[in-house]
Amino acid sequence: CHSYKKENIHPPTPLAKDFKASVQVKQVWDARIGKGAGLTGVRLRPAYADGRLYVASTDGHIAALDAVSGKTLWERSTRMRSRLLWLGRKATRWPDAYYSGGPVVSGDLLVVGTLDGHVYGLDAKTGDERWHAELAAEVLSPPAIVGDQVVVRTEDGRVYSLNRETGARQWANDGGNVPVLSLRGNGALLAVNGVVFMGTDDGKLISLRLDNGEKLWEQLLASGEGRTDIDRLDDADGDVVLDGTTLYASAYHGNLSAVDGPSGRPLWSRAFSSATTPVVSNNMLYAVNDDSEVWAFDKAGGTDMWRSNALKYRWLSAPAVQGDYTVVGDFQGYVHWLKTSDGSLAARERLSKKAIRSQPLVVGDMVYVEDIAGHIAAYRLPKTP
Amino acid sequence: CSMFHKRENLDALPVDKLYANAHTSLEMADYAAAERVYQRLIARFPSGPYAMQAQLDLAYAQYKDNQPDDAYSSVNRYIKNYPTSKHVDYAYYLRGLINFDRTTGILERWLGRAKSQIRRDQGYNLQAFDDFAELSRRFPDSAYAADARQRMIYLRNIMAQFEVYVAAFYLHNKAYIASADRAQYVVEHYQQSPSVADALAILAHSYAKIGQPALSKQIRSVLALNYPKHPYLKDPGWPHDTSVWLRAIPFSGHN
Amino acid sequence: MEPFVVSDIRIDGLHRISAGTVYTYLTINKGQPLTAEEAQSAIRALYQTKMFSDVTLDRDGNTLVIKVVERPSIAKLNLRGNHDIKEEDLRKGLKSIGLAEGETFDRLSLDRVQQELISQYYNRGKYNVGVIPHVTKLDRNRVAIDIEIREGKVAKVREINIIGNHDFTDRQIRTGFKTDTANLTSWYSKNDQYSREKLSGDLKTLQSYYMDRGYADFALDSSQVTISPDRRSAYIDTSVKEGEIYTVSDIHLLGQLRLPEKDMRRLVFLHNGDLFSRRAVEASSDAMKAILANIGYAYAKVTPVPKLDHDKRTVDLTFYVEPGPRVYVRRIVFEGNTRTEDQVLRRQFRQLEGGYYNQLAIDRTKVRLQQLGFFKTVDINKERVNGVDDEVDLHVKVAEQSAGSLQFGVGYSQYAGIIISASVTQNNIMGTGDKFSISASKSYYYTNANVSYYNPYVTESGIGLGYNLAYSKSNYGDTYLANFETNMKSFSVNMGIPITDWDGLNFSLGLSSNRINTYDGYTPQVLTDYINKIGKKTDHSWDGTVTWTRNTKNNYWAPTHGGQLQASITAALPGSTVQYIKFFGEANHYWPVGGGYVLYLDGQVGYGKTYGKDSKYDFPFWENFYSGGVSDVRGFQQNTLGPRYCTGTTTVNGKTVPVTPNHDGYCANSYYDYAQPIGGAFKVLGSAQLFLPLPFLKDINTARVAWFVDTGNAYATVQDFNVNTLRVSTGISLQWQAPIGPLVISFAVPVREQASDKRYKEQIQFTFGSQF
Amino acid sequence: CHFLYVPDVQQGNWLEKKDVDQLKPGLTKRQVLVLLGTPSVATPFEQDRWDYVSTNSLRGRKPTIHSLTLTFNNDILVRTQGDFFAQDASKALKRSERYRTKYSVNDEDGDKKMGPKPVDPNAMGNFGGAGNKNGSGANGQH
Repeated sequence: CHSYKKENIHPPTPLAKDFKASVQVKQVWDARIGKGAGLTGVRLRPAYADGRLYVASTDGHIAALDAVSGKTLWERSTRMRSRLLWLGRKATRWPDAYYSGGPVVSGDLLVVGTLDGHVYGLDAKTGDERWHAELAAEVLSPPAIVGDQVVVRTEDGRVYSLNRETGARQWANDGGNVPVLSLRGNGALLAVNGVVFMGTDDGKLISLRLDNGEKLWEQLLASGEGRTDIDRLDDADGDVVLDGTTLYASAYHGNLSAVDGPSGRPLWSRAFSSATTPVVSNNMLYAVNDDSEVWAFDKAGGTDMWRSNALKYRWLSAPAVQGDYTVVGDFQGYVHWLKTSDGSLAARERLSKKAIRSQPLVVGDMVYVEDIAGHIAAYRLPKTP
Repeated sequence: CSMFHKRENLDALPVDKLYANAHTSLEMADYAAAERVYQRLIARFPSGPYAMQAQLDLAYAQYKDNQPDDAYSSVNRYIKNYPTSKHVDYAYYLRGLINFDRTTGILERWLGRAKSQIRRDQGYNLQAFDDFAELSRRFPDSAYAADARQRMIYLRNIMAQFEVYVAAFYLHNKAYIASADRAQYVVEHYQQSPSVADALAILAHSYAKIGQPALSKQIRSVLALNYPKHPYLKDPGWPHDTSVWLRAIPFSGHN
Repeated sequence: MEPFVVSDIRIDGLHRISAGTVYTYLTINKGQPLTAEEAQSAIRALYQTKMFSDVTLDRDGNTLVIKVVERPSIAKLNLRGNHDIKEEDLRKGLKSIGLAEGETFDRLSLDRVQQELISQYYNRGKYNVGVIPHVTKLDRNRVAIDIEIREGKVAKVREINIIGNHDFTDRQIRTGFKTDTANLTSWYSKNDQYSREKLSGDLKTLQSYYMDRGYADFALDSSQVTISPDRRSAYIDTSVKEGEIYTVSDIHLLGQLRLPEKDMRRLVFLHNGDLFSRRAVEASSDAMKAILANIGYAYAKVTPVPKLDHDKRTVDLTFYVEPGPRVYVRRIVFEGNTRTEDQVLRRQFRQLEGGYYNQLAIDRTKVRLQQLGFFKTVDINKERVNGVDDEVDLHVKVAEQSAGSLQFGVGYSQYAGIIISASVTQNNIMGTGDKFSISASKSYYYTNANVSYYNPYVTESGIGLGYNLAYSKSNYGDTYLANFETNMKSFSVNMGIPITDWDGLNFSLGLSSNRINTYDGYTPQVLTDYINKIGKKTDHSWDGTVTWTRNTKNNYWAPTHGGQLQASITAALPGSTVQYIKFFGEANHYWPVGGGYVLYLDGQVGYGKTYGKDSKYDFPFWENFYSGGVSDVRGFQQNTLGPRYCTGTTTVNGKTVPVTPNHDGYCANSYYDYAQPIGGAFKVLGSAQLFLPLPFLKDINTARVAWFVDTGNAYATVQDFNVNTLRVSTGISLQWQAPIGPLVISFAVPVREQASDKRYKEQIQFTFGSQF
Repeated sequence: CHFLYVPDVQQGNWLEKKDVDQLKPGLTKRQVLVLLGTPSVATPFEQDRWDYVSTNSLRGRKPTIHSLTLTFNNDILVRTQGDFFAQDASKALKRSERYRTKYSVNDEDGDKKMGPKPVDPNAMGNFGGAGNKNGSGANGQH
């Protein structure tokens, strides 16, 4: 392991050896699909629809697993076009598509974006390709399927809307400007009743009309001044969370704020630098800041209820709520359960040796966690007594 | 010898002992040791009369230790920090001295070849000239001003001789317009220097060679008026190139 | 404070700085009224001196009281943890900002330094840098500053992604990039470390990759750099719009061409119908600018303007030529020649003062100055004469280096053993440009003394004259070579004449006498027979040599371009004991092959023959060519390749015949059981060297390491030449022009050799002090 | 003798025919300067006389001299006499072709200074003054 001192990063808090889990978590199944995100720094997240889990990886694998048993229903790996170079150098195997915009599924349409700017519409049942569209930049975040539209955002700040059946482009909004230096990854799009919400790379929460892509309103999440581009980093890379009609979003070096959906009026906002997605569960809001402390807020007023720094500087993923525990993954592949009441560590499992960066996916009483190397595992909490 | 008795730690000595120590090294011409001790003194006791005097002695030690660049920056710092000290005119004078005899190589100085200074890069001479000029402008009646003016005249003559040397070079290479330009440069910039006579001669010679007898006669008359005994007046071929045979003799110093 | 007449001025708070100093900078003096803004300007003036951290004016009756707080001075300044930026560069930078020991300390400049250092490290991709200055107060209003730098690691480039490229693959486009994802050579080439300059350079490479292949309206749509939250990985994504391929439809040249249009058109590297290429357009305008700079237009401008026709996909290209005024050179000023005389530099100049500006002549002069070997660097810059738009001064900055060596010492080379040598070689004696060397050296198998003087400019136009006196006594017996003794004294006069700007002829006439003694039974029989045939022990000869040299090398010590051709014929003129002709030819050349590698090829051939009345004898063996050794075919001992003979005689069917060595060089029943090499009348040498740009040698500017392949051999006569007896060896050699003189160390492995060579093989050879 | 190589000595003003034709009395010194450039010979003792002189001696032969003398009367051109040197540009190019090096003179590839440039203190951002570097034009073979 490499020394942190030399790298000027705060050393991660070591995990307590003698940790006794206060709740018995059971790993239901685990599987591996391709090599996951590898070194591309993309946050791949499985998608769930009627009992099926769809998983993609940047080296061209996409598969559907049975959510309960983890059995692979179908798996497609794009034709590995081997490229023989002159002088017989090792043929490098070139995947056709580097899936990066995490799969999203609605009905029988499965949409996934790739690193070379393509968007593929596949048949959710069999994985056959229905259509594919070509855009100008990387698709790093899961698109949103709403009505007969598929809304996709690319890394250069543009947002496109494609027809759900044919993939033809309906409108494109290239208003977003991306600073010279920004954080890797983008937040997912949230499309609901005619409006699309998203956090931009220059620290704003914007909403666009679904029919023509015009910007409705914009709310500043971070100020973004500073002398060097590092100080000016203020991406809002977490997804936008909708709870009722209020939106919750956070920005790096910015603040966590609640905004009224339709009007865009800010309800409350407090200084909280975070590049990951907050999560809402029965009037509580949980979020992880960039020092990897887990915070819990009262979603109405934004006052913080508790703060846990047991996992400080362990580069935590975005939190998810399962039952009355919040679930986070850390950079060494550990999955931690913290009590939602007081934030104390409740359970710890080890998925793999690789970092977990994407937000765990909670469905019913199961939580699905994926690490950057493509390992996926499902855990179930015991029935609450 | 001087190395060992420096053993007591320089960082412990009080300021007056330190200054005395440095001063004795300076007296014994052990300039490197003196320089080290002065630098420690300035660093440890930057305020007070000792520091001021140490800064000046440091510049002098470095100059004597044949480190012209360090000496130059030390003397500049003295002038900036202590513009009104009573030795500041000496500092200006020392600043001029540092660049004064910098172009003669060690060998030349030992061989005593005076000509060597007029044949090399005149940059340092120009710098020394300006430094002495500043001294005589700021402190016209200082003890050093008179000597500085003498040195300025010497430097100006050296620079004029350099220009004439280059003009003669172009003349012998049959580049008459180049020699005329250089000679004219001397006539326009160094009127008071004795080599203006040679310059006029070369100018007349060059004009004659480029088919301008009228101009050449005009220059000749000016030369005859001011320097009647100049060799060019009697022999239009002046200045003659050193003969090939003389140059063929090694170390004849004629080339 | 309302204005009042100042009767007296008092200054409080002075410790280090004298009152006199404050008065000089103060704008107020006694006896005149003090108004508000005068007070203000006085305060500003005092702040300007940067000696005070606080200045306040006060009034005590009619005396003006100036309260000052002196800024502390810096007693100690040290820097910790800086690896990327070298210590002395940092100190120089800090000094220029006013942060050095003894200077006054002000907080503002410390913050500026901190910001500057952080942005310097960000430029280098070290986004986790921490710069923490610690200021500790000391007594006597002094302060010690300790700047702690924690550099952290560089952000590694994990992914370079080009989107929208259909006609070329990512890999093709990225060949020219400086940034790359981590690969095997990354630890050395550091190409996987992100830095902004490297990236902007790469984006230009990407743009020109397309624009040079016809994509006239190629557009770099957007490029993003994203870093991971722990700032340790960087991802680079660019999206491009290739656009269509354009061909050139028509080319026009407008403006005053000053040259016939036909000549200028020859400099346009694009023709109607060609694919549009930006590099060709830029090359054409550079070539036109260069041609105009050769006829006086030093500030010529050539601007290419392409007009795209989108539907026919053609480009109509117009070059606007503005030559500007014809520029003359007014004065040529040399800077930095504190030891070399002005004339030594000026006589190399092909551009004269008063002549029109000729860039070719100036470039030629730069090469001539570099060929002298007196200067490390030569830079020629043109500067406008202010007030005049058609005159320019040339400033020639040279950095002198010692062009010779004063050498007393002990040298060592395996074959010559300990060499005690004393030599003074000075290529630029007292700055006059003359070459002078006097050397004497003694080793256990040769002693020699040599005095030589050469004045390259006896006449203005460059005729050179020189003398050479040499005495040498050597007995090769103690080495493995042929066992005979030579005792040679010679004197010669040589004259050099330039015949073109690049070529020179050198005529030399010399007198020499060479006493050879051979020892029966110890010296190879062939040699003793030869001496008996000649009948004389000492060979008096007076010989004339004509040498033609053509030197286009761009540097004396470590050339990277150009080469040298040399051919010399030496004849022992009639009246010498043995009349012979000796021809020696050498051709070599340097090519930079990119990436800092330089290829050097060298070929030598030597041929000797007797003529006239002595044509019945063989070529005299003491004038033989030798092969092998550190400056010849490396891997073999000095002078050991070529024909070898045994000592002693045997009788074969009645005739006494010299012993001949068997296949692996063993001589049956002769005094020495090995055959002694005696060289030959014909010699061939070929050598290929590849100079390697090793990082750790980059600072020593005259040290080079080369991988070499040598081949060559010596033959008794030219008829005996036979390709498969050529020896071949390869290896690594370090050549360093050290302050004490040239140093050569080589490690060689023979690749093609004969059995009889095995006793002469030599892996490591080195020599220093002798000109290689 | 022609065998010995002596570099050409080409000096003084090289004028264009069409510029000299535009000379007519009445021009001010400023206009003449714009037209013909600075005179190569302007004797210090006679302000009103400009000589556009050029000497041209190829390979050591006797120089051919042309001189165009302009006399002024307090800043107004009065008389022009003599001939001027107007060489054909491509002939001049052919003559200086002998100086052409086969490689670009300022190319530093493979040069020992090739290694990563050491940090030049004053090029370290705004620490000291910005170091300026203007090399002469590259003139290598294409």
